[in-house]
Amino acid sequence: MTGTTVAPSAVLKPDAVRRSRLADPAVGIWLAAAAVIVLGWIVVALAGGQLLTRTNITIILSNSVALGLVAVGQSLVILTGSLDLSVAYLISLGTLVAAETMASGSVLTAVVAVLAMSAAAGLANGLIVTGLKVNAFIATLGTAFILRGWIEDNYTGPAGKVSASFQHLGYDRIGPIPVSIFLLAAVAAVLWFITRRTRLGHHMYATGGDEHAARLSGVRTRRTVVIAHVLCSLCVGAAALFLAARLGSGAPWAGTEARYDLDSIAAVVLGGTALAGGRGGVLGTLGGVLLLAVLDSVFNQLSIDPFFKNVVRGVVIIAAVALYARRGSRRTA
Amino acid sequence: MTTLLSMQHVSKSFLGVSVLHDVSLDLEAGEIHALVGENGAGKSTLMKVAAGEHIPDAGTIHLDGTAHRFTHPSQAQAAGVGIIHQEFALLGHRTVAENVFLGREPTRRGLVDRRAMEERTAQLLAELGETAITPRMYVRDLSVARMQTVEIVKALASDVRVLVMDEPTAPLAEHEAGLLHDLVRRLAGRGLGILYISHRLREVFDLSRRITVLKDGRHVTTLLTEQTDTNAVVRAMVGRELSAYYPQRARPEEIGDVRLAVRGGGNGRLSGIDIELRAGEITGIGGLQGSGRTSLARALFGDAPFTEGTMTVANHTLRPTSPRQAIRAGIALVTEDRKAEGLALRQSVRDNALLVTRAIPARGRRSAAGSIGQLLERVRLHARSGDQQVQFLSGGNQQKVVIAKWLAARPRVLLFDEPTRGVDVGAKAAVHTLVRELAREGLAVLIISSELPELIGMSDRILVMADGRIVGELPAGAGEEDIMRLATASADREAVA
Amino acid sequence: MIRSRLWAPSALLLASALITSCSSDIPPDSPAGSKGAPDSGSDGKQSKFFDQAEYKKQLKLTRAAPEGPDGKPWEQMIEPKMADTAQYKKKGSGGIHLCFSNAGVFNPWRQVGLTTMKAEVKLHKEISEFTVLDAQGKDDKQISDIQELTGKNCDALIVSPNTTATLTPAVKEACGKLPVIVFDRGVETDCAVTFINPIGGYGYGAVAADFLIDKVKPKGKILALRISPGVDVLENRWSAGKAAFDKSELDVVDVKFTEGDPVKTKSVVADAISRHGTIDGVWMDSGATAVAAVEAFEDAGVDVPPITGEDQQDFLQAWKDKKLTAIAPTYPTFQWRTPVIAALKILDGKQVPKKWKLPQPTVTEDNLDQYLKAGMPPLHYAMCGCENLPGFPEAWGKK
Amino acid sequence: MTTATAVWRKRGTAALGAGAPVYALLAVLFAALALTNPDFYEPDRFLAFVKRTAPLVILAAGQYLVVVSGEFDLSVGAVVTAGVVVAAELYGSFPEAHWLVISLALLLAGAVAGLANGLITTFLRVPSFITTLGMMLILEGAVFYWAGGSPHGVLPEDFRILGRGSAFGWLPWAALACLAAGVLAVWLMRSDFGRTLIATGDSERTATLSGVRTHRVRVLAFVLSGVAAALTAILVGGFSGVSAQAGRGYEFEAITAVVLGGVALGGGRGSVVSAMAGAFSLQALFTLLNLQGVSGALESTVQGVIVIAAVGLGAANWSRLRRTRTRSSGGTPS
Repeated sequence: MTGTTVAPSAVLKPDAVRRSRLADPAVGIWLAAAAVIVLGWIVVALAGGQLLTRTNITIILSNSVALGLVAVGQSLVILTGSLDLSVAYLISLGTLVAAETMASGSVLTAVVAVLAMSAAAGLANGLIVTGLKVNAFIATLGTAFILRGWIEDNYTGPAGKVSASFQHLGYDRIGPIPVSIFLLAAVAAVLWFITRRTRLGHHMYATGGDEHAARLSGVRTRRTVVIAHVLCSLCVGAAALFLAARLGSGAPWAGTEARYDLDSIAAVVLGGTALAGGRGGVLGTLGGVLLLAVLDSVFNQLSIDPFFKNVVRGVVIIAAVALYARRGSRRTA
Repeated sequence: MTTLLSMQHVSKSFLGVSVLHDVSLDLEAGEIHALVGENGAGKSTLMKVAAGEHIPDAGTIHLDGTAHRFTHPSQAQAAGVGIIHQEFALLGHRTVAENVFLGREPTRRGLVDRRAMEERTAQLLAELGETAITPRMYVRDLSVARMQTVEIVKALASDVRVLVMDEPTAPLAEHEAGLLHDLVRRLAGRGLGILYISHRLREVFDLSRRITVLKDGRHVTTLLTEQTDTNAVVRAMVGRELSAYYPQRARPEEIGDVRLAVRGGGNGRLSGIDIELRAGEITGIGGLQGSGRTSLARALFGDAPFTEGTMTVANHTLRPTSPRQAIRAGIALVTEDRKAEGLALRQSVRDNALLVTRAIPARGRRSAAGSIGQLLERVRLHARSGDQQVQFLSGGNQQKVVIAKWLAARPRVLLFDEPTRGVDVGAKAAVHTLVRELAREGLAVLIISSELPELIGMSDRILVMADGRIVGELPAGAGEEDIMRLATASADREAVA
Repeated sequence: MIRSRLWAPSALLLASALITSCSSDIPPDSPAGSKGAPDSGSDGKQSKFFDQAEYKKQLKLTRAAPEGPDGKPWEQMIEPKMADTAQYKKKGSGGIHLCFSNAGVFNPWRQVGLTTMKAEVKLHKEISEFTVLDAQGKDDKQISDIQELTGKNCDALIVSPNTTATLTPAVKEACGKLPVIVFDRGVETDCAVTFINPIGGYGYGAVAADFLIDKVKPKGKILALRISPGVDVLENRWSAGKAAFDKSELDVVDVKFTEGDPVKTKSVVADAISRHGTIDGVWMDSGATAVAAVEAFEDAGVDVPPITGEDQQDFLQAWKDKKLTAIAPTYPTFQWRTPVIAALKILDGKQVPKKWKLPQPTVTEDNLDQYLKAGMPPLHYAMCGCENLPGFPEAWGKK
Repeated sequence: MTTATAVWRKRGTAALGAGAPVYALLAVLFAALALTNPDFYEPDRFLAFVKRTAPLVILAAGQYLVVVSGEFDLSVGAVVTAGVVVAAELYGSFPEAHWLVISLALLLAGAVAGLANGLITTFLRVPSFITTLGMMLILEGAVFYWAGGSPHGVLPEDFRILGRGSAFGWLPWAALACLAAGVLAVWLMRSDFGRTLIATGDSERTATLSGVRTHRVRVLAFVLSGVAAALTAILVGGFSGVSAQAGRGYEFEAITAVVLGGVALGGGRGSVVSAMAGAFSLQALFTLLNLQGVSGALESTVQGVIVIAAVGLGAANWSRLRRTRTRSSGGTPS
């Protein structure tokens, strides 16, 4: 599973560079999302509905926020060649901590507390993966179990109370645009910046691409992985804060019932990030999230059986990735 | 000359097994210092200690007289020690510039400065006279030789003063090796100290000022190149004279009828291939890297099949479109990249040796499974037992396992792509003898080699390739010059690849 | 040059646009919730869900006689305080558009309930459109769903909240726009026109516990099986049960979570038996895994002790076939009919109780046969009051 | 690779075979069980334990085949749930159906699901993590869509006998099934198929060039995993009857078990026996926690810690190997 073996093609293709830029999945997924919007609009219109009303746009966007925040964080970890299955429980715990701290203390302390806790969780994940050399899948699954036990042992239901001022994050909007979108945008922008413009970002791609090669080139691969995990968990913390603001209190199942763990991974891969790491980026992930949100809204409009939704989701995810595989092969062929 | 790098009394052991024992070595500015020794002699370990990839148990490392204790490659780099590994440390999905500056990205106001990165890369490439590579190309699109160049640029970019090169010419063809040699000399000319590991004694003698010989983790001797000769060095390496390097060639009566023939074979990379492989004969394929030698082997083996022309195997018309078909037809291919394509590294010797017969349980698998012992004996494999994982074997023994794997399948035609790459001198001879024996038993053998002495020494006749065609045939014992002349006749057109 | 000249005004324009269009869907004030205390095992202290007053009230209600038509428990109400609904009377004629935000159909109870509700809707010709949005158990989605429905010109909105606390803001928001009917789980606001639910968790838990206290000899070992922590309704059931047991002679030796998974249930019971030698009574906070528990005793070669379950078909069947000593307090699925009825009353300007308490019948030895209907699917809930609804029994899965 | 380093690496390996940690863990857990409640080893109690564990063991064996070939199968949980629901549905429609027919139908269905996983993963080159994740959504969705939310039929006794009943009155059929599956798996891994499967997981390229039909081999692994999941469904359905969430969480438990058994995610290393031992230790752990009366809530915490610790322990011994492995796959130009 580690690294990409460098397979040199005997004949150098001068246009390879340009084509590989064109074949960038990030572009593809946004086009796909656009297509889904258009198609959805038509279908819903035929069903006598209206997809792009003010409310729906608001809803589509605010539904993208939570998953979006988690997914962009997740894409960092996956880029670096790792994985995080503990996000769902971390969100739940985050909402609880947020709500409870706010019930007693100030909003600021709550935000700090949540982010601090998330960072700690991320640090733990990172250290277990790099230090104990436990496969990320198992390591984060383990931390997920640990968090779960902690939650179930300490909380018997919704707890805490989010101060009214903070709930603006969950409910305010500018025209049809929920303010929470700006939170997502800001976080995504920062992460995009980190991955593309900073050394850390380059090292993430390197570590994900070929851990050994990166290390030989003097990259502190372990440190990179740990940082990636911390950043991811911080995003999860942000998602938790948003959900807390939206739910008005902490909920022990806020993260798990929405399956944020698997959904975020799905969104990341949908966005064209290679599960093996080393390729992809934050922008694609956002596209993936939007696509899923639009699909959901369309299903709502057509009031499709919830069970059938899952079928479609599954098909979409597989089909998309299959498409990427084809592209990739055509490029390196 | 001033001493640049000095390693004194270095020892290193893993889990109590000593790999390096009290080895001392020093390197002067502007010196090319060759390091030779059989596989397992501890060359690589020593180099890795120098480059900060291993932390020595004992001993000191001085650079310009100041003591260092590296715990991570980046520290060694910062101190000015660069290393080029046999296996490239390159990222296929990143650009040349990104690779060159990996781990040392230049920054402006905390941000990576792509501009600077690409300009500097271009500049360095220009200095090396490398025009075909541009900083924005993806490494995955480059040829091996060019990757090698990128590796060197990578080292230079961190303006190292000591450059460690671990068998840099192993993947290169003669004339590319030639270019590399010039490059290395120029670097030395600039005052860099170069530690040069190689199995190719000839280039060692061409290049180096001094030669240090290691054996079983101990320092045997350090000789001034002009005051010694090949035999002396080989003696120091293996502790014995290697009298006859290559076994007897085939006598005419030993050469039988045609086992495999291609007429007008061609595909994306090959064209107009006419070739006949005869029982008992070893046919050598010469040519430059990328001239289509490997492509030919892969085509014959059905891995990258011919798309045109006719092919007959043992008088049956058959153009294999998959390795499986080829194997069924009695063709076997010993690939050049043993670790990635020849072996399942974490499986036992037995499992590897039986892989083919298990994949295709057709002819004589029972006996193969039963006679695994004889099989290993047959290839003179000194494996502790058939249960040992092949990743623990030396390069030579690994190669023997690969050969055993094919012998178990009872092939009629045996294709070797770089049969002795990364194999130490002692094992080389063994492999050569084995290959000749197989020919004597009536197999048709084809050998591709970048090492001209090996090619000439082993082949009963030599076909030279260029541009995906066979450009000429030479009789046994042809000179290196003849081969190079044919191979480079169209070298200018061969520039890409 | 040009760009710079254009920049300032356009920015101003944008800014002003934003300010003017800036708005908030946030409700006036926000919900309350309180710290979840560690879940208590069988020691004295009660979980945060225990509300002495409410507990007493419910016990009283269980004894009170419901008003309303006999044999139609879904139209009955206990100690109602009527609220005037004139302001909601639907002007003009034309079909009624009823909307329903469902927490989800993630368990058979909700399956039966939804089927029942849909059938109820069929009964009323005046309902021209019935829109259901399913939140698949996601609070966040249900909030959006409610927002979406309020924008769908529904005449009335029925909400079955996924969570008490977290849905409060959204429901408040909806209350401002149209008549809202909340049922099953409550929300922490009384802005809804009516809140429909059966007597509640305390009643359920108490009935079950009292049954065991009555049937099991003193000092008997009780095993309490719970689905999972944190679900308020279930927490109430347990805290009531616990309150009863604490007063009694019985000894609750184990409180275990089964996650509604029969496999886990069987393991838990089997382990409990081997750990405590014997188990003299089983208290369950819901019937989902009752049968599994019964089988666990059989498999262990032990007689099945007195056990409490729910009105789930498979349990009633086992009860009858195996002649168990059992009782099945219910959280009746017929409550899914009431919201539709209430909605029509409201839109007609008729009075409805502010808090519409439905009776909470219990299945006992005596009336077992009345509720056990042959051929119904194993996960069907008998207390659905759906026998005379259109499509019965096929729509409820009888094969 | 130097012969000297070879020596110490070999010792390292010999010291702890792939599965060693898991057997230690298993021994410790069983010892703990013996101490905390002695009659755990009374035949019927122990057999009950085996019966309860059988489904996970079979699931782990199937998962092993996929993992050792370098892939994942996250869909097994969904297959189990689907299996139980489908069985109930079928009985709802054909109450008189013979249990053998239904069982075979399930096994067939499992095989088909596995086949789909395999074909998508190999021929469409979709990472198996995604393929099976999608399959999970599809199966759960489709089955409940079909059943309208919850199954309609009852599982009759004759169908449930395999999961619940015992042969000769004392030996649970489940235990026999488990044993049979184990023997079959071991035989399979010694067969040509097994060896080529591991080789494929170790180095697909090498396998291909040695004439292995790697696609076919992998697909077969997925199919077998699907069948194992279906068999699990039969046992679970039999053990505890109709349920709408029979297989919930099984996918992670199975993978955890396999990894506990020292099988490397990524393929090419580990034995099926230790994978099944992993399943046993996992179930033993649950039982121990139950018998210790650990608060239901805390169980998962303990489980998480132990899993990480055990795997970490295993990993520590492999760290060196892992390095060489990354190197050999680290871009040797061909």
